[in-house]
Amino acid sequence: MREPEKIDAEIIKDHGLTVEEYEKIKKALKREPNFTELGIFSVMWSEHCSYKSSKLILKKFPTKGSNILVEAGKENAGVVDIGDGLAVVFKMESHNHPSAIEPFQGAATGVGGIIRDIFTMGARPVLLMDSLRFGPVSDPKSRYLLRGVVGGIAFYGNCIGIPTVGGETFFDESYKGNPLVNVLCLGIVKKNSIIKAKAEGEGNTIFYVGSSTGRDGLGGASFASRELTDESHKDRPSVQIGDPFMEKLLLEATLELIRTGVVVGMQDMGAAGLTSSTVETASRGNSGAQIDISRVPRREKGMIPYEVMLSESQERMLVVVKKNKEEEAKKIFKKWDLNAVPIGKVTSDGVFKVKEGEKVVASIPVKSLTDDAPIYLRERAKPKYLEEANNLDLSSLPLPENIEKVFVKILSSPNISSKRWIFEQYDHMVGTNTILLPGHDSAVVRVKETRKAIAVSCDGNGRYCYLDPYEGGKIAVAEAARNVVCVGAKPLAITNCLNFGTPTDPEIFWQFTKCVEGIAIACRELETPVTGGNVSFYNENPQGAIDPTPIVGMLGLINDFSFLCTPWFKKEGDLIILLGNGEKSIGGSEYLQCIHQLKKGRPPELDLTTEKLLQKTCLELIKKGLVNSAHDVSDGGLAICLAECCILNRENLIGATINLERDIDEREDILLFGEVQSQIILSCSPQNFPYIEKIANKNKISLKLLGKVGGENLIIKKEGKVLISKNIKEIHKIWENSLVKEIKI
Amino acid sequence: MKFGVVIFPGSNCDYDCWWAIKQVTGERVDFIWHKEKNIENFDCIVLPGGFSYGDYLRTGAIARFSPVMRKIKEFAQRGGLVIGICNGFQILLEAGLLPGAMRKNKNLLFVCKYTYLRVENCSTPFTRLFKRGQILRMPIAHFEGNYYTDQDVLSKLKKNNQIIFRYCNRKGEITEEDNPNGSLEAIAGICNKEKNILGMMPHPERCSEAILGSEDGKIIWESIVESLKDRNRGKK
Amino acid sequence: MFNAKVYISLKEGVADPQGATIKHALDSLGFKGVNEVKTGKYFQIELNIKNKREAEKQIEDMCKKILVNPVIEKYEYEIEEIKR
Amino acid sequence: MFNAKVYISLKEGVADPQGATIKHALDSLGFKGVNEVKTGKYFQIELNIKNKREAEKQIEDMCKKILVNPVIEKYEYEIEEIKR
Ligand SMILES: Nc1ncnc2c1ncn2[C@@H]1O[C@H](COP(=O)(O)OP(=O)(O)O)[C@@H](O)[C@H]1O
Ligand SMILES: [Mg+2]
Repeated sequence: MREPEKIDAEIIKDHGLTVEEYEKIKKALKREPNFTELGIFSVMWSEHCSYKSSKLILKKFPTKGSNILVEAGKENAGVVDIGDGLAVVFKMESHNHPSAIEPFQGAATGVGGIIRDIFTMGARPVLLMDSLRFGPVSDPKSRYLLRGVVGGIAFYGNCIGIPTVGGETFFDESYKGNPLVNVLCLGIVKKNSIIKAKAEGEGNTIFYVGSSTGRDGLGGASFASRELTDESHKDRPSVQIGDPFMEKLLLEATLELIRTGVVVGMQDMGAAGLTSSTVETASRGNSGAQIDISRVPRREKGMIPYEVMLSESQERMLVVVKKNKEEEAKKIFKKWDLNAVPIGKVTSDGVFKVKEGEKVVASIPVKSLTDDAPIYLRERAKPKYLEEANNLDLSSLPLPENIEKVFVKILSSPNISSKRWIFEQYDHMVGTNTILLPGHDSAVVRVKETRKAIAVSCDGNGRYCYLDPYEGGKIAVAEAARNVVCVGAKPLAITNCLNFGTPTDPEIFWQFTKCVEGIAIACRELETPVTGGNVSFYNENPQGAIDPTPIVGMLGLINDFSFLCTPWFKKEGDLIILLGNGEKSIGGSEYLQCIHQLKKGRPPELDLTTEKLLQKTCLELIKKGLVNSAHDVSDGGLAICLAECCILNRENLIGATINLERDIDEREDILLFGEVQSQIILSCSPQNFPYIEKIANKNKISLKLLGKVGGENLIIKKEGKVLISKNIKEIHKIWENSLVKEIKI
Repeated sequence: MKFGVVIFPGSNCDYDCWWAIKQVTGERVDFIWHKEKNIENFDCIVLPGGFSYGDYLRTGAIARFSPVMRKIKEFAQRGGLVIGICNGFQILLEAGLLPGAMRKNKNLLFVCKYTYLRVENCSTPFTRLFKRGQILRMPIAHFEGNYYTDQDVLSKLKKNNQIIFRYCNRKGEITEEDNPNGSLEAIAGICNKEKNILGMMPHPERCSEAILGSEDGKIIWESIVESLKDRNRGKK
Repeated sequence: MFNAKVYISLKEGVADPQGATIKHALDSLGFKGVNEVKTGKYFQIELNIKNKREAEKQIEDMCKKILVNPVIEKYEYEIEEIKR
Repeated sequence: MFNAKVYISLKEGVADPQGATIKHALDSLGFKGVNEVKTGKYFQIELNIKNKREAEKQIEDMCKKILVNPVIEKYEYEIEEIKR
């Protein structure tokens, strides 16, 4: 690349800066910026780094809590106290656009990035989860993306040796061409060895550590802050390649280095690479920083300062080391065969100064890049599609002639059927902590040398959010919490990844605001503060924006893992109980989409007070050892939930007979496949039933006896009339093989 | 009695092995950095799973040149017990300590899941507490576990009872369907002629505690301890 | 009949961590003067086609459609007639 | 300076599931007359060595020692001088 002679209107526009923003830059510098400085401003002020459109809205989130050690936004990830002197660091991040262009490497580097966010805080990463969205599996391009993304996650996570213990996958027309790849990483750290992403203490040394710098990912942050177009493939040279082996060395070296006590602060070079890591650490430390980029290890010849500062080459970090301790640090990096070069010093003048040898190539007040970045309150307008979309006329929907056929069709829908083809490609056992393997309500990982276990669930329903972003946002939190409750964990806090279209479109921004408000209220009610997250805008393909898709990652804690609860039925003769009594709805349901090809109506309603009581009740029952299984009713409704209870344990399939007595007026399709909130299916031995009833009554949670575990069939009757009667081996086979079959076409 | 777990750059089951051996045997377990040249004081050396050198080039191809490998060769020649698990097995193959090579899994995908294994030989120091034909439940996690060797070597392996584990189904039958990676004759683990070097793709350290869903891996660690005890008694 | 040899390598500027690791291994094994190692893929495809032009068209098509990931890879090929 | 191109492929008789899969994919994409697909690896190694003989010796050595697994793989290479 060559430096342009003069900065003109064209160049400013190409950097995604408005005329007003450019004026603001001039004011901050009290002069015209040079090309390198313009580049630095453009990435730091990009949506991706500055959160300029979302910042004001995200303030609605509750962030405080008695066990929150580091609040959202203060560091690269939130920190939650789990007792025993330990804390959990966790965060979720998106890599949607890179994965649309190059699914394998895009997803792989997404995994690499979020892992660095965790271990640079001093935590050892113990689990990964992935939340994925694709266009329909019937579309060859979507299958190509699915294979690539799953392969990339597997490549990176398996090699570095962090188990991918669960996730979720959903297929819908709206994600065609713009898949979502959200990855969560969780690490554990001793409370007293948390490392901050801060550069402070004049004279301390700034180290560049890891891979050398190339032109890859140039301008990635601004790329993520733009819509995908048919031209996007021309952005190709910016594709980054993941190197999980290098990252493994970085991980081990970093944790070893932290134990020596010479580290002042540390940050990963993620989006906007060297620029953002230096600027953000200096800003948090209220310091300045001076670096000499002639010392930066380079992979390519002839790179200009602009390119070095904006490169997003992977597997690089910035480490601030106490002065006079440099040799100690170097020794450890050398042991792990890593590049580690002192490139500069922390200063006290609040200026970010970049030199190349003796020549100053950029000099910018740090705060002008961070705290003083532009912030916007974007226009909002209720989307016009809603009125039509919310209006579902039930009487126009024909009742299915053969309800059992409908059951089989839903069971084999890619959204419902087993995701084994995906999670068997992930090493989900490395670390020997995974005590509940993937395929269940939550992933559960024990904490060695304690009796504790951590449960995590990722949830978000784009269809619900499309039909009602506020309810959809609430439901994402409630469902994630319910999922960790079902394994016996107490929900503690969330992280999130908010995936939306273009924020300057008032209808999109309205969706965004409503979703955030929904998440916020649910987090308040359920007392699970938001510890951090990530916003991904500009998720659009030529056909329009994706459905609004906020993903919630819920952290739950089990104090004694001998009380782990699993979702599958266990014993012949156990009673099957429905806990909770929400209002069923077929609006936005899998049934409506799969059978009637409609995305209409209203999502199920969620009453947060009831939800909280339900979760409290379920936890109490599990902790008292009164139930043998717990599984929440979600996608696909009651019939699918019951089927899952029968087949989730492959080694021991077991049938059930259900008699639905009430709900007489309800249509059979709603009864079986209507979706609902605040309901959990439990099973228990008959002698425990009275105690369970007592506890439910005390907590004012409704409870219904549905039937009995046993036999070789799943039989669902309504007032004695058989609606479904099917062999569980067959049910299992259909559920287990449907997705694989479609992928392998 | 002392176990040593080698750490290569990119090993990632090192700590898991350390933990499992410690939990099961209570014996001393130390880590051995791959550049270490002194392994005199160990009784059993474990080459753990993972992705040494990222599995770049070929699995195990670069790790076999680590300085510690020459020492391990000598250690094995003296009759010391060496067990290579997953990537450790692949390194033993590349280093020529065991015969054969690994190819990509038949379905060309990484696979992580529980498998069933049949114990084919229980008169080795690693398997002496099993019963011949015993069926085990043990997880695998690899991309290249598709064992291959030519007919010549295969007949030698058979003749010397060097095939230790085979993949099978719940009932112990060897079927195409239950062979998770396409391995020749469903081979999951082999040892050398002298029976003091074992290589296996399944992970015993991942099933050495009840909380993890299977304890079948425990028996391997216990067998090793038994064998070492016998040997030490012999010495005295 | 033709035999096509297809060589696929990474485009300029695309990082090659595998190549870098192999170079490092060669250095430490004592090989001198290794400037760079680049990794790639190699396919041999046997085509039962009469006409060389047609065979070339086929291979070009295969590269574009399936063998090569054009986002990060480039390719070359050679085609030879095989006489039986 | 020399540039070596090293081609590694599977020995005769060693099954090549990846090749079979690609062949299958080509067939189903409608490519006609594909008899066989064999997969392999391709390395380009830049050597800062003056003498071609010496370069050849080095590459031969690298193949024997580390680049190739003789149990399942075979190799060929070409060496060209690069002028700067
Ligand atoms: N992309 C994925 N990666 C790993 N595991 C997955 C993935 N998608 C789905 N799964 C597994 O399948 C299970 C079922 O998913 P889901 O239907 O979303 O569960 P729930 O409705 O209880 O939240 C998940 O708990 C997870 O373990
Ligand atoms: Mg659930």
